[in-house]
Amino acid sequence: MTQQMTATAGSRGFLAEGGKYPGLLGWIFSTDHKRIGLLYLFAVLSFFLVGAALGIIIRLELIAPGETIVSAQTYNALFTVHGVIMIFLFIIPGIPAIFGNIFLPIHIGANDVSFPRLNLFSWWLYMIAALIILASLFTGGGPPDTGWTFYVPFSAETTTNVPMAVFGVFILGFSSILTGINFVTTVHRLRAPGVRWGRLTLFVWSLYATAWVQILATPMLAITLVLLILERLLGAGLFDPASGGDPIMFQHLFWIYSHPAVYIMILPAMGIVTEIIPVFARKPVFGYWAIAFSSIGIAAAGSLVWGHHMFVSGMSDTAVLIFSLLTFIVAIPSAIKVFNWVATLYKGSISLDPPMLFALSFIFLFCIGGLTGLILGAAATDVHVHDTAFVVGHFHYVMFGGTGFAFFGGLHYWFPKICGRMYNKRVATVAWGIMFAGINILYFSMMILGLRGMPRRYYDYLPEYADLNLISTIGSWILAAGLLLMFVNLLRGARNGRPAGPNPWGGLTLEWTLASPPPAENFASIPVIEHGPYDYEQGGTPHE
Amino acid sequence: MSEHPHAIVSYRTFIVVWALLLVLTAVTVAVSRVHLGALNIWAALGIASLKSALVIFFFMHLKYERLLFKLFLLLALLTLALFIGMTFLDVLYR
Amino acid sequence: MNPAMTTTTEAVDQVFLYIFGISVVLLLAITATMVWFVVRYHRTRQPQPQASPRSNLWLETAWTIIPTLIVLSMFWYGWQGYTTLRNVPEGAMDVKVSGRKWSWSFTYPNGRVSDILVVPVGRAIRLDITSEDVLHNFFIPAFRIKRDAVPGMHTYEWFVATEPGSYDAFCAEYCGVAHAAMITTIEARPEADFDDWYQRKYETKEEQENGRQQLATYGCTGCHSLDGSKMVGPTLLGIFGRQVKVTRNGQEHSLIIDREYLKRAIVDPQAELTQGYPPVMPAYNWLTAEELEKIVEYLEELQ
Amino acid sequence: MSDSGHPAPHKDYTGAKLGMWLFLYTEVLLFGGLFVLYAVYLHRYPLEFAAAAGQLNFTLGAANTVILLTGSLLVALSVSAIRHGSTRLAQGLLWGGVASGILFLINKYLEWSTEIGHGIYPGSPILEQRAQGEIVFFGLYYITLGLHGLHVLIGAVILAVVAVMTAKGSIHQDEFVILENSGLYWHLVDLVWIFIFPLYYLLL
Ligand code: HEA
Ligand code: HEA
Ligand code: HEC
Ligand code: CUA
Ligand SMILES: [Cu+2]
Repeated sequence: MTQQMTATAGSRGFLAEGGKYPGLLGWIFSTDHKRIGLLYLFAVLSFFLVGAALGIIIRLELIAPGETIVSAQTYNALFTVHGVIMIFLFIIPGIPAIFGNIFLPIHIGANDVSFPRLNLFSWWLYMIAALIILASLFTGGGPPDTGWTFYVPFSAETTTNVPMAVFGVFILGFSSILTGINFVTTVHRLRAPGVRWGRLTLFVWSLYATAWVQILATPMLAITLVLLILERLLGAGLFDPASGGDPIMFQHLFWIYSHPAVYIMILPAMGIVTEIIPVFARKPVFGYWAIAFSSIGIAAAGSLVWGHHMFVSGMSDTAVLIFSLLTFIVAIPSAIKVFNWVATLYKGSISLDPPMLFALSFIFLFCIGGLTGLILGAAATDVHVHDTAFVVGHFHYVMFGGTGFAFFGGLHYWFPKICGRMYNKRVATVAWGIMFAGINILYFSMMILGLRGMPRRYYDYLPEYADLNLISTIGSWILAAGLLLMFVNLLRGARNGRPAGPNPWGGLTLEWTLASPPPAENFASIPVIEHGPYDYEQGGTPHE
Repeated sequence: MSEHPHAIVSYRTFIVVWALLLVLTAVTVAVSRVHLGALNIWAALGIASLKSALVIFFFMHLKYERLLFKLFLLLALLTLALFIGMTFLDVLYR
Repeated sequence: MNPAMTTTTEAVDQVFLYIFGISVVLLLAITATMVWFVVRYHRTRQPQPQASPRSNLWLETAWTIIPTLIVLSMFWYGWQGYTTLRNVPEGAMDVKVSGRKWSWSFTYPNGRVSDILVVPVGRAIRLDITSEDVLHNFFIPAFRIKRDAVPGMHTYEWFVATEPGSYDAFCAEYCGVAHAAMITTIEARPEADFDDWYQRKYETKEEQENGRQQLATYGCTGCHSLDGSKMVGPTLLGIFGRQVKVTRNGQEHSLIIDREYLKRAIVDPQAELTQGYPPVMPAYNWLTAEELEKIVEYLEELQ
Repeated sequence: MSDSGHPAPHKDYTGAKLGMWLFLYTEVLLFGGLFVLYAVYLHRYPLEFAAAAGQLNFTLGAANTVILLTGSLLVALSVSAIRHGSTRLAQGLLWGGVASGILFLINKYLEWSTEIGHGIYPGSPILEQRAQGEIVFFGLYYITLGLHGLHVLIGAVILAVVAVMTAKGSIHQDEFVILENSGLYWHLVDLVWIFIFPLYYLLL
């Protein structure tokens, strides 16, 4: 393939050049998609740490029955803020805004996204929104205590600072929409010559599907939140039974966005896993089109199952029937993906470097999360486990075990590309092991608790639930330890790891043809692509 | 590769479309005055859709854009229709 | 009860076992294959990948069709179970459940109002649920039933207790600061016991009031709630005839609370400590006989 | 799809328009949420809705319809004008569009001030007395039309800016994508109104 090494290895590429202004300004006002991606990386990771710290505190409160370290009110604020931060500030923007921004243009042989200024603007929106949300904790009636779902009538009555937090989330919505618009346009308009749809990387396919969900579903969240704010400010009464409103309609509007949102969270993660596995198995991914279309399938079907969050809300039984059915349909494309990933390993040459470990454990953890999703999707069983710790277990498995692990996998996979240095692989492996153990102890015990009937959002519980809660809390410490180790290792790698070279893993996608870190202008001249991203047969033999 | 923007739409076309829109507005008002029961709302929506089609295809040049744009519009409208429709699975049978 | 009737518990558990079973098999199969491939084709054994097809129509169709059938069966089975939860058997007793921040109140057909749900064993109970303020959710884990309490709306669920005993009921829809304390008890009693509880004359409001007065003056209510919620000490609501575990000088005993026990528990609480509570109750040995009598009498009525 | 290729981003007209259309879809769904509620509550309170709608000022509503349609026409014409190279005409037409926006807002102001004068606004004591369906109707009415009014305002401002840019010459015969996109936005505002008008003013 005709690609020249711009910038000699060792040069600091876009980390040094680029940016009109010197120093920090050169970053926060740069329209370079790579710099914006890094800006997102730092912002998102900091908020993740905050949210995670809150998670640890939640677990501490639940270590024993009764009030252990925080009051009931504080606890309610804790899981609300934890949820809001993790969902809206960490996991939804996470992969698309960070790795999507940095690698989507490179994967399609472009020098930037279609609307670079819009891209920067969406980062600013993200930061402003984040500040508003943080401000809502210390102003007004104190931190919101509604749960991240903001259900009325409670959210319309509580005296805490709900409107401000909601407004913050509202702005985040627009940040997310702009990213989506940018990606769809970029994929349609800026593909380099020879990058047919059949030659897009599957990471790009997943981002493309995600972008559509962001565009079509997020406005629903926006209007829902506006209505909630107006309900509080004007008392419009649209959800207030006293004036003819219907509280359940709020739940419909909320989940019309928030269920598709869970596929905004998982699709890009699946994309990363689909990139990592072929590289470390040195094999073309099995069933390219099946994986590509299953991404579209998940996005499409996933937009029509929101009702499964409302099986016991008083919604009509007919709706339960249809939504339950559609929920199960979503499982099929996910199943296809899983099977294709496993099949890709067949007859490969597999090396268990840290990214691969994360990718493989993703499959395992996502399967647990997804299969428990089926128990939730079945009308009968959902009645029992709805709003219990079982649900909490389910979504931590898919979100942390799934998206979280894929995110960390991507971090370890692209780390050498982004900062030109390699972290200590052995330490990374140890950290992964600790996290893997921790996450299962932490969340599996929660699922059993749920089956035994412990409701969620309970700061206090009956004695019979004590044992498993203790185990779960211990798990959270293990997990925290692993995460700390991982972050420390990456930081040390970034500072004084050994130079990684342009292609440490032997990947064939375009980013590996560039120097590490990539030069500010990606491709000196737009490449002409002659083969697909996974053609290990034709592709030059991967070099160590 | 540079773009070839679509043909320029003549002033006349626009004015004709505008006239049509005004006529249709008059029609909706007229129809709303005769009582057709449940039909009224559907008639109103039908005419409104017709009007918006005119605006979209001519004023907004969709008629002259490539197929992709039309497909996307379809997708967006389909999505909205499904959101409303599936909400009624609950509302109708509760 | 008529044996034909499937209980809600059975209906749900069958579905659970079905889905859970299949899931475990799938999970193990997938993980095993994955691990096997990783070991078998590890780079140390396989320095170079072997040529193998990039896709296989038959295979991929197979693992599209088969999962489809599996999930559809899961769906249908789940729906069947759900219909059991929704179809209330004939002749069910209708109890009105009302949730408010943060307690439950139950109204029986004969107008009797209670803070705990006392039900006859083997008789289907239909709960007609609503809320006075925000969303709540009446959840009885033992019977696998759960339904939101929505203001301005009536939802329902049903269950049948096949065994006498007391079961927990939680509020399972977040409703504010005391959400976790919005707990009550279901007392399933044999038909006979239930009937005399049901028929027993219960005080009018004002009688209740001066009873409460007394307890307040003695300071009981500082540690005991009268509404079923748990404070420093166990609630006095429905205390009479409640089954408790106490520790009497070291050993555990389980007993049904009667007048005698009540007297002992008040005059010399430390002698028999109710499990799960701190031994902090002062001894009310200074009470005169008739004062004690009156208290116990009141506690007995406090159902 | 035949849309591959690699034009330098700022020259990519189709790309710019594609982006704009995508943005418009998000706007459609934003209002869509309100129409979901409208549909549901109309289904639940048909009579109350009709009764409440009867109290709206039909004439002003109709007038605003004509105004917006005309505004749309002017902006559509201005795109053709600029491409014919007749910049002045394009400018004039754009200012016409701005004017239509202002007229619309004036009408809205008159309409609302009288209604609020009658004590009909969300959460008002008088409204509280009404039937439930009516309270909901007016709630929706104020929110939907408020949001739409906001869009008219934004649209008018954008048109003004574009008009100035045209005067400055930064928009001209072969650099008009900004004008075209602003036009698209303005037409969307019109589109939404096309549905609002029958749903709120003609419900009898
Ligand atoms: C990353 C986010 C994510 C993902 C991917 C999913 C995926 C799924 N979720 Fe989950 N879900 C959440 C995040 C997510 N969820 C969150 C945050 C909540 C709680 C919200 C709140 O209330 O706070 C929630 C709640 C939730 C509920 C509501 C529970 C309740 O409150 O009562 C339901 C019910 O149906 C559900 C179902 C599913 C299903 C069926 C899938 C499916 O997509 C899973 C598909 C995957 C598999 C099936 C496994 C892999 C496939 C195989 C192993 C092959 C073999 C499988 C078969 C043959 C079937 N989820
Ligand atoms: C991506 C999403 C995400 C992630 C990653 C997490 C991560 C964690 N969450 Fe999560 N959680 C949610 C999303 C997420 N959560 C959501 C949406 C809810 C629902 C909220 C609601 O009900 O409204 C929820 C609710 C929720 C509950 C239920 C509360 C309740 O219902 O009563 C609990 C309880 O254990 C919990 C615990 C944790 C823990 C221990 C972690 C751990 O993974 C965190 C451990 C990781 C670390 C601690 C990082 C490592 C250490 C550092 C970074 C240094 C700084 C830390 C310290 C100083 C300790 N979360
Ligand atoms: C300082 C707090 C406190 C006060 C005041 C108090 N109690 Fe108690 N009470 C408790 C605790 C704690 C228990 C459970 C431990 C035990 O059995 O001693 C208890 C147990 C009981 C029991 C046995 C309940 C059971 O389920 O076994 C009865 C009956 C009782 N109290 C009645 C009273 C009455 C009547 C008064 C007032 C005249 C009163 N208590 C005042 C704390 C208190
Ligand atoms: Cu009531 Cu939670
Ligand atoms: Cu969901």
